[in-house]
Amino acid sequence: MILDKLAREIEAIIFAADTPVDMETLTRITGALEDSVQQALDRISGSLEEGGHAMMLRRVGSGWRIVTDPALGEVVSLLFEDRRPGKLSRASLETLAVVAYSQPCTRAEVEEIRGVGCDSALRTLLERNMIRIAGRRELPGRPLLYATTQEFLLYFGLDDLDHLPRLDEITELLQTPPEELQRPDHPEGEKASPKEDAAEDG
Amino acid sequence: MILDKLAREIEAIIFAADTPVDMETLTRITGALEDSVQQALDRISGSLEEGGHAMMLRRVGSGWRIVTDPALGEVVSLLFEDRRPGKLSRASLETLAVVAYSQPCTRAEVEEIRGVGCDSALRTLLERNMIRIAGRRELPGRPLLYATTQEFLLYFGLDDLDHLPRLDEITELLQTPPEELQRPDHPEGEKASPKEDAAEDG
Amino acid sequence: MSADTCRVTLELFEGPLDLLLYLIRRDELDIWDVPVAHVARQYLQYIRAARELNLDVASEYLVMAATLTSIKSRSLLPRRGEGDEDEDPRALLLRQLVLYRAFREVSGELREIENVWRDSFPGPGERGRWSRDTAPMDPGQASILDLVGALEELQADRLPPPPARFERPRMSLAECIVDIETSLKDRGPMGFRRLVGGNAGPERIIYYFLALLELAVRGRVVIRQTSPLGELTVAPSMAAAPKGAAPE
Repeated sequence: MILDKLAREIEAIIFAADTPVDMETLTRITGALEDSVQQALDRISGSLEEGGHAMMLRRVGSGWRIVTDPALGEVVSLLFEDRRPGKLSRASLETLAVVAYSQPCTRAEVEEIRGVGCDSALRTLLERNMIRIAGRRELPGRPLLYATTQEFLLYFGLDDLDHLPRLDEITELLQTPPEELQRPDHPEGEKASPKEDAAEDG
Repeated sequence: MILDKLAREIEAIIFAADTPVDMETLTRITGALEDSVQQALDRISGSLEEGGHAMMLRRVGSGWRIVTDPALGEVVSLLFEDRRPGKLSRASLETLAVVAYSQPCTRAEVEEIRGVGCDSALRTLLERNMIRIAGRRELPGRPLLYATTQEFLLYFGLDDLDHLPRLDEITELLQTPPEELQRPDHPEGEKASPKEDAAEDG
Repeated sequence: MSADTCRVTLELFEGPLDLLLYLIRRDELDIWDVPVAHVARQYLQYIRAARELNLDVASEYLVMAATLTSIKSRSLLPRRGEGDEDEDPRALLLRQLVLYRAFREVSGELREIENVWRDSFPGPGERGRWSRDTAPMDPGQASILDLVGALEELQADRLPPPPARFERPRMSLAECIVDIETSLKDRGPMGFRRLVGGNAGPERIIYYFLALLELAVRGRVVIRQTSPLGELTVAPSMAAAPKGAAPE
């Protein structure tokens, strides 16, 4: 079965959406009637199944979304298993920033700058191999010192720690007024040809 | 065409991943050989197309991802009204082009080619994650180097940097010292279509 | 050309190279063999018109004006001998034009690609990359801006403001004109070098030279040069009109 235009539109909308898409949204965006949308949904579902695809249309609450066939869950879970978790949380990023720019530094020093406890953020960063223990500060209690790792450089695409941009360089960049969004396209030739009547040095 | 088990697994993995999935990951998780994976990718692509689906398999950088057919963009973008970043301005686009073809390069090098200050364009591109800071040039002042990101490839739907339009021509131009620069052999007039040279890049 | 046309036009250009390419194309000139005198004349006309409107013409445009003038005059001046190892400014300009033109065209192609692929959407899993408060995950693709941004926010209310950043000096031509006129009025005729000041940088020299040309065009100063490449002597014109009068 080859999907028609309405079904293609609906499939695209559901695929791209962040959350399940309800009937009201589908009829509003496509301009089609509820009956037609329902039939298109059936066609999408049928076509995915017929082709033996791993993706399937599934009703969730009052909406629809595309999910992988649960039978393939095991393979998909392998994707996430031995991989580092993707994104750094805000807390980790802040903690990492402080360590990167004041390394080697102690937990107390990081916490002083962040103003909150950093235990778990430091632990996460250690687990993800973004920071390492780099000795002890010769202070009462001899607190541990943290520094960044090779992995950290890799993650941020730098060859060398002293390639890390200085704070003032970034500040300067960020102080540049942001550019206006889009300018009208260029005259590219004839449109803007001004008159020559002011030629005073010809 | 009905997808076989390997193709189903690969489709599920790519669908579930939060970034393009590369060949190494696919062979590791499925345990299949590279050739078999490549054939399965072709089958997935063929089947989606054959069924008239709105989703398509795309290669980006070294990985594969599933995205919606750009022809349906108008409908899908209704979902995202305010949340989608705007198009790049002409200044940003030119700056990005210079960075892409001469990366890694410094701000001064970009400005030399464009003949104007590029502060705010570089800032916009950094914020949109089209370019990144990629180290420093070992010159007096150790200026920061810029390079393009994976996001750049994603945004322009490019397989990799080798697929930049007119890559050979521009690389050669960049490497030619001024005194050796010569009119190209093939006839070229100001009025000729600029795309003449790029015909093979389609 | 009318004032408004010029304003609109100059704003539409992405810089002096863009303007030059426009002029070359408009007059159907050969980029590989640009008649510099002609192009320089057209170019200066644009700049002058913009300045008559008191528009602040970006310094890049003025530097290019000086370059064009220098290439033009170089062809008229006696050669300083064959051992002259200076890079040929004409070849440098040609390279700039050809390169910039190539990039301008490629940007156009990227625009077309953008128009197509901006309309292709990933699944929700990938959409995270639209979010601003997390860094992307691929090695080498994480953003240092995110890292530093986090630090900046932390420091915002704890530290004194960052050190004042270095501003690239942007002189205004109007200031240079006033300065020259004042100097001449107070101290009488003098050489260009003294007028500019002993340790002036290239930008200052260019600005003062442009200002001087402007004053000459307006008939407010007289410039003398007794030998080729000799020092310019500048004197206030006897017929100098009251300050601020139109060039006519």
